[in-house]
Amino acid sequence: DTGSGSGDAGSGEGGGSDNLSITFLPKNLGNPYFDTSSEGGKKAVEEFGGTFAEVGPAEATPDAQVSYINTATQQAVGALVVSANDPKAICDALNEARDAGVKVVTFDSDTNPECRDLFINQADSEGIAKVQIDQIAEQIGGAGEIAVLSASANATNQNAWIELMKEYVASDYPDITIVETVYGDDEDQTSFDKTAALLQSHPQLKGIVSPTTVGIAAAARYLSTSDYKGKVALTGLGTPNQMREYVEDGTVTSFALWNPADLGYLSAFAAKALVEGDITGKEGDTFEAGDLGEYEVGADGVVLLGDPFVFNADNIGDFDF
Amino acid sequence: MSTTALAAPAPAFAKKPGGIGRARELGIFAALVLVVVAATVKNPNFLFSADGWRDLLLTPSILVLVAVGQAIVIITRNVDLSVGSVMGLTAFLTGRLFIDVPGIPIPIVVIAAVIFGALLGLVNGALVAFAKVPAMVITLGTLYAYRGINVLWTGSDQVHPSDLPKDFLRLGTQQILTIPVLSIVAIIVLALAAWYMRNTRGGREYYAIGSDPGAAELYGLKTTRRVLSAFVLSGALAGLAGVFYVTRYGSVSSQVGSGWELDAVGAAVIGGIAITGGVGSVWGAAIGAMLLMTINRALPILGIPDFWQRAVVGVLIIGAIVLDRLLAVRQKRQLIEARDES
Amino acid sequence: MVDEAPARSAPPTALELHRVVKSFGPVIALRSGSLTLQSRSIHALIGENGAGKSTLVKIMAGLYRRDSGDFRLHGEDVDFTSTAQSKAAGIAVIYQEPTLFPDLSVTENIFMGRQPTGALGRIDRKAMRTEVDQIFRRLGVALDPDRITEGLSIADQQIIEIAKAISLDASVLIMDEPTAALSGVEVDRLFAVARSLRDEGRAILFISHRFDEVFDLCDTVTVMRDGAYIDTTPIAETTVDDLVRQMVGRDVTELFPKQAAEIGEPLLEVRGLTSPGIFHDISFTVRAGEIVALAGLVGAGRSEVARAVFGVDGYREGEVRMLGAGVPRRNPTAAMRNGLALVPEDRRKQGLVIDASVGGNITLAIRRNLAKWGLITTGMENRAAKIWASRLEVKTHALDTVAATLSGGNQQKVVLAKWLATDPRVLIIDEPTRGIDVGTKSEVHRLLSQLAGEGMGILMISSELPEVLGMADRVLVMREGRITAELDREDATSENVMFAATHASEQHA
Amino acid sequence: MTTTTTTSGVRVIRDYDRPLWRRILINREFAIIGLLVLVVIVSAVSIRGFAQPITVNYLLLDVAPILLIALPMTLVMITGEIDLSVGSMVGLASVVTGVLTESGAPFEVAALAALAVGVIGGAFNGFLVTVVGLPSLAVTIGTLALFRGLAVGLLGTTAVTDFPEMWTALAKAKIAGTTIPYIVIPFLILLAIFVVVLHFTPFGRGIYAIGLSKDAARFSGVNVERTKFILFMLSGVVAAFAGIFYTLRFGSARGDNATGLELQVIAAVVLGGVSVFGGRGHLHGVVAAVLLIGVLGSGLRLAGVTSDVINIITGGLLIFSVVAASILAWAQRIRAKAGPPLRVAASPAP
Ligand SMILES: Nc1ncnc2c1ncn2[C@@H]1O[C@H](COP(=O)(O)OP(=O)(O)OP(=O)(O)O)[C@@H](O)[C@H]1O
Ligand SMILES: Nc1ncnc2c1ncn2[C@@H]1O[C@H](COP(=O)(O)OP(=O)(O)OP(=O)(O)O)[C@@H](O)[C@H]1O
Ligand SMILES: [Mg+2]
Ligand SMILES: [Mg+2]
Repeated sequence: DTGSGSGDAGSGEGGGSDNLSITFLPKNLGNPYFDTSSEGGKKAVEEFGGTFAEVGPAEATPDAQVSYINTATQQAVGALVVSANDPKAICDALNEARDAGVKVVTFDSDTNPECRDLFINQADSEGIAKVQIDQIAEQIGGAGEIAVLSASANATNQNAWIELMKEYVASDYPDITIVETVYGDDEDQTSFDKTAALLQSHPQLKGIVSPTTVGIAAAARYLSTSDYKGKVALTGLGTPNQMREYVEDGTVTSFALWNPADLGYLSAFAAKALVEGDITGKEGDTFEAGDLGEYEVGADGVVLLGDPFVFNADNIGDFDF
Repeated sequence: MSTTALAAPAPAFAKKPGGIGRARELGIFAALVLVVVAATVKNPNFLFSADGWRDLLLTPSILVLVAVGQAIVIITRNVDLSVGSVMGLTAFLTGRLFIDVPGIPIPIVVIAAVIFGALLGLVNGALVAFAKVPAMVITLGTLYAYRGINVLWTGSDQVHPSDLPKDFLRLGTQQILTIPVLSIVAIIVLALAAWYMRNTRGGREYYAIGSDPGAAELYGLKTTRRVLSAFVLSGALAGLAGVFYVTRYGSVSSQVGSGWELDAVGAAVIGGIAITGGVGSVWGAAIGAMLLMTINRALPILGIPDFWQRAVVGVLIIGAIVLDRLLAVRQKRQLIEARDES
Repeated sequence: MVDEAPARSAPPTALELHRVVKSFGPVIALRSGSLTLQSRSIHALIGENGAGKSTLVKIMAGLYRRDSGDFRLHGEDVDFTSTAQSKAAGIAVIYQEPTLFPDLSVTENIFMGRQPTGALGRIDRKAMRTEVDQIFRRLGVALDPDRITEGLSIADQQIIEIAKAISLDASVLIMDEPTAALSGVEVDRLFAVARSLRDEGRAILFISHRFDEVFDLCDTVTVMRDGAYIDTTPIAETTVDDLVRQMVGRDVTELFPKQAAEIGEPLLEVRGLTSPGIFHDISFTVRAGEIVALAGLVGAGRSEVARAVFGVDGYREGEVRMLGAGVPRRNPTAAMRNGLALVPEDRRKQGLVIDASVGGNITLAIRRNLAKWGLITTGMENRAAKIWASRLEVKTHALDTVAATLSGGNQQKVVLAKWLATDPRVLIIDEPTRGIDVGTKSEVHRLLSQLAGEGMGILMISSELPEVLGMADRVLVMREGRITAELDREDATSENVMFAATHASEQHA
Repeated sequence: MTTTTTTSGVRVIRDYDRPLWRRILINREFAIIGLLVLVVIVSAVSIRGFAQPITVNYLLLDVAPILLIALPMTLVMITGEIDLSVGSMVGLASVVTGVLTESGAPFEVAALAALAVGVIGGAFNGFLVTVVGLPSLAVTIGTLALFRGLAVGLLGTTAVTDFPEMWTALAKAKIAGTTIPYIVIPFLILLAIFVVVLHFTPFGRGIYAIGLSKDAARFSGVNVERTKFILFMLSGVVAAFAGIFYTLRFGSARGDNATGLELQVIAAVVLGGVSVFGGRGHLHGVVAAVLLIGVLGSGLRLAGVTSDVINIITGGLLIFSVVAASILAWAQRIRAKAGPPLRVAASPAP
């Protein structure tokens, strides 16, 4: 039963409905990271014959997301795949959607666990924190001042990672100090100017970690045009297309990321499994995710995509997203 | 004889019209110097490192362009809230041209972006000038509409630095005698605009229209054409700013320039342009723009925590206009009281 | 009677309007306006407020387009669609209300749009300056050409308008009540200039409500009534009475109908009022039933005193008392509560909310008293407004008509209505009859007299000496911010007033 | 009422130039309300999922902050001023509520404190505009940054999410038997108050007079400064109230709450027929305009239209709303073949 699942099930009950209309709601539109994840989701939905839609606000705010969640509820879509702008603020709206029979999958950035059926985690937070710190430590020789350039001050996932990074640095790299965390609000220009300010206010700075794709690209752009190029290390989470230039010109040695397309792809299949009643989000449930194979639901309804992947000059040519 | 009314020569009390205006710009300029000095004392790199010096000049250039256009529009007693959106669209156009027309010469792209910006400004200007409706409403409308078109057009096709010619990207940081090229362009534009506004009929007519639109009509000035041209100019400068943005920041999302309208208006107002039109100079607006951007960069240096920076910017904006006002009031009172001595 | 303007023999016809019609929506401003201006001649245009004089001017200026009728300039049919066209065709206009750019300098105001330019279109400031100095010398004006026009008195603004028109070097010069805000010396200089322009061969149209000026200056006079041409006669062949009859359609009684009134207790007492740079040590008393005139030169600071007394402006020292009770400073509401009212000098900007309705304007000052339980409705306003509008015979289409569309005289009546509605004990009235026609003027004077007779105290600021002498029980003369003389009705002769107004200034200068 | 009678020679002046029906038909508010009704009907018929009771709930919750803030904004704009700091005030009030609640204060106390912050913030704007005499556009661009900066500074990266269940539930609760949220009740009360104040009190008459001519208002005994001061304070306190509602509705106090709300409010107020030059406008037009923008957005989202297109439509509507009158006048002129319009009226500042 495919294709026709566009949502005739106006009052879709929970459990085994076949309403395969799946709506992706990223943090905001026009963000290359989410463009890629939505493409992955679309690919998956087309594979299993559902209807795909992507909606979202222009700016990454929770209130704007709520309007879209409400709309999805009114439309009685089969499942909603969300990257949360706030763990709490969109909770009630999501629960209302679930009460109306919409399955809710979060990806990339989670809400509180009680507001969704599943969270598709790109990589576990410890792993993400660890891989970034390990790289910067390697690049600066295990000692010195580093700073963090984050997204917005309230970004759930970034804040969690930064906390874990601090802990990891404290325990494993006593010679490294994180001197400051600044927020570029996931805007090119703000991130760019904050980088410049960081470099000036901390003359001893050895490295910058930017756990956001917008931030790392802006920081790389600034570094590549400044005297600090090659002197201050930069790593974090970025997409190969954005970073190719800087890896090739030597501004950046390596950075990490999972494949956002895979993340979207997996999220779509998880949504399908929920809609069709194959899984309920309990720990131990397993489901088939097309090309990616089989996945198991872990504690708290979290599904782990895999380990982050480290890109460097040797392998970046193999990727195009 | 019936009506022998009373009369005497009107009192002549001399006050230079430029006096107050120039003092205003000086005050803002002093504030700018103060910020730079404070930041440099705290951290000499702010001024005395190659990057610091370059950024000091480079960072404000983009806003200077937008603020100059905005200033001219405000002087005609209008306002252009769409500049941020215009900038976003032209920035994306710049990127697209390089991607879609491989090998396209840079000057052609610059000209195309400026013309595109001017066209967007023309839409604003035509609506305001012909329909004779408040500019604030029209440009608030195009602020939304242009941004919407931008998001629609961009879709998921962002522009990355790797899409752009190296020569073009290099322009963003290139320096001549340590002065960044972009700053030189901005200064030339500023000087031309300032000269035009001060020394030509056209420039003075902008002031006249803003000072009293009704009187301008009675004088037989070409109000419609002037208002139109102010918006076209503002659009064109925002277009140029869009190109600047791309060379400087390298990547273009659909949100380029969002929120810049308030910065541009803020810069003009801080620089002594009266929001009611007819008063101020583009120099003032440019200094206002430099002050805003420099404060933003100086605060982290001065050790103001990231989160409080916006609050400090707010205080400084308010401080600047309050100070300006107090000085103006005092000067005016002195002028009046000086009559007693005369 | 309503017929063509008789063609004059000798000088060539410069400009000709014939049966021009202009209406604004339901309002017919001009039913049949005709006018013929000869070169080398000064032509007067007179008529009651609202007769359509200014409308005719604006049609000549290209500001309005006529609905029908002929308009010929130097024998050719013309149809201006903008003021720029009329200017280019050689018509210079001084509008009834000064229209200057407040933020620009006097010089720029005079030359805006036609500044002399040099290379690259650069404005030649020096040439501009030289020409201004020349014009100002000719007009005998001592105004700083570099100051901005913001804050200039209406008189100074009017002078700039005149300078502007003269500098245009036009073949037709139209002046719509240029003297309304001027007095003596300026008027004389203006007339001298006008005569020399005439002798150079230009055609001049002069609009005024002051007959002595018309007879003094003009060669021919055209009378209008109710939007229509009535008659044109050489000035030598007519008299004031004839003109008045043609204007009003009836005889007008005595111009200054001063009634004897019982002078009672002191109402308004001003003691030692000082505001540095503006006025000093101003003290006077206004008693019940008394009309006190505040005379003086233009710029003497009379309006400023009025504004300070009423609380619109502050003052540094001194006090204002009404009926023995102190009036707080800088608080017009309190002044109103104490029985003060002020009809200000600039009716378009200060007297009226010009874009609001006639009804709204009349009831604005009494809105609090009108309210029941703190609430007010349009119905309540209209009822109150109607009483006063009818009493003062305001000519308006309806109460919701926008005040801006009324003629100057009717606007003044609306302002008067508004303040009389507050039932004041003391009425301060600044230039009560500026720009008001004879008929209305005598009505206003009668009204003031009558109000004084009923026990109201009136402080009247006026630049018209006959008005001052005709109306006042007592005359205060101000010079450069100080009261220099206080004259009783018997002592108040034009010589005495003039002496007090100018005397010390000669020592000073 | 609209007859011209002549009794004993005295001319009786009519109250109105035009009959009642023409005055209603040609006014701006009528057009907006008509458009609102039209959009509701068209959406209900043609967009699936629109004609259901829950739509009302979502719609009202979404527009509630804008509705609330638009009330004082209308008054402020009629005096010819503007308050761009309202969005930031929503954020600041939200943060103040959050910070105090988190530090152990009862929610009620925290909310009162937030309202107090609203009063103070509004008074600050009012002080700068009236006492110091600065243009409100400039002042509130400054406080837009200041209030937002304080909000972000106070809370940093955290978001306070711990609010009493009772209050968060109330913020979203529906009035028994309907899908109408409770927030409508305080809104209606405020609306009633503002309508009476603006349209039926001497104070309201003063507000219009100030907008049309500050000088003439002052000469007529209108206390221009006090009036504006009060309005800015009202604007602050209502924005703070909206901030508390906002916090409760999302159960989350964040420094960046309601960023950019000011332009949405102003767009709605202007669409509702309030002149940015001051002196003109009515509350019913503004309320209709807020609802119109809300319904359009909700309908278009349901129809699968993306946010960019909604922005384009909102912007276009705003432009059309002011240009329409000119187009109409122009068309009429063409038909009447009359000369150009009057060109004397001077327009004040933007
Ligand atoms: N723009 C307008 N809209 C509507 N009515 C107007 C307009 N301008 C003038 N009128 C009306 O046309 C008539 C003639 O006005 P006009 O200003 O020409 O009179 P006037 O003779 O100059 O009077 P005054 O001596 O008072 O200046 C008046 O009834 C006036 O109300
Ligand atoms: N001593 C002075 N020196 C210079 N300017 C002055 C002086 N006194 C008054 N002025 C200015 O002259 C102008 C006229 O003042 P004001 O209106 O009080 O005079 P007035 O006596 O009422 O004259 P008018 O007949 O024009 O109403 C004002 O702009 C005032 O600021
Ligand atoms: Mg007239
Ligand atoms: Mg005066």
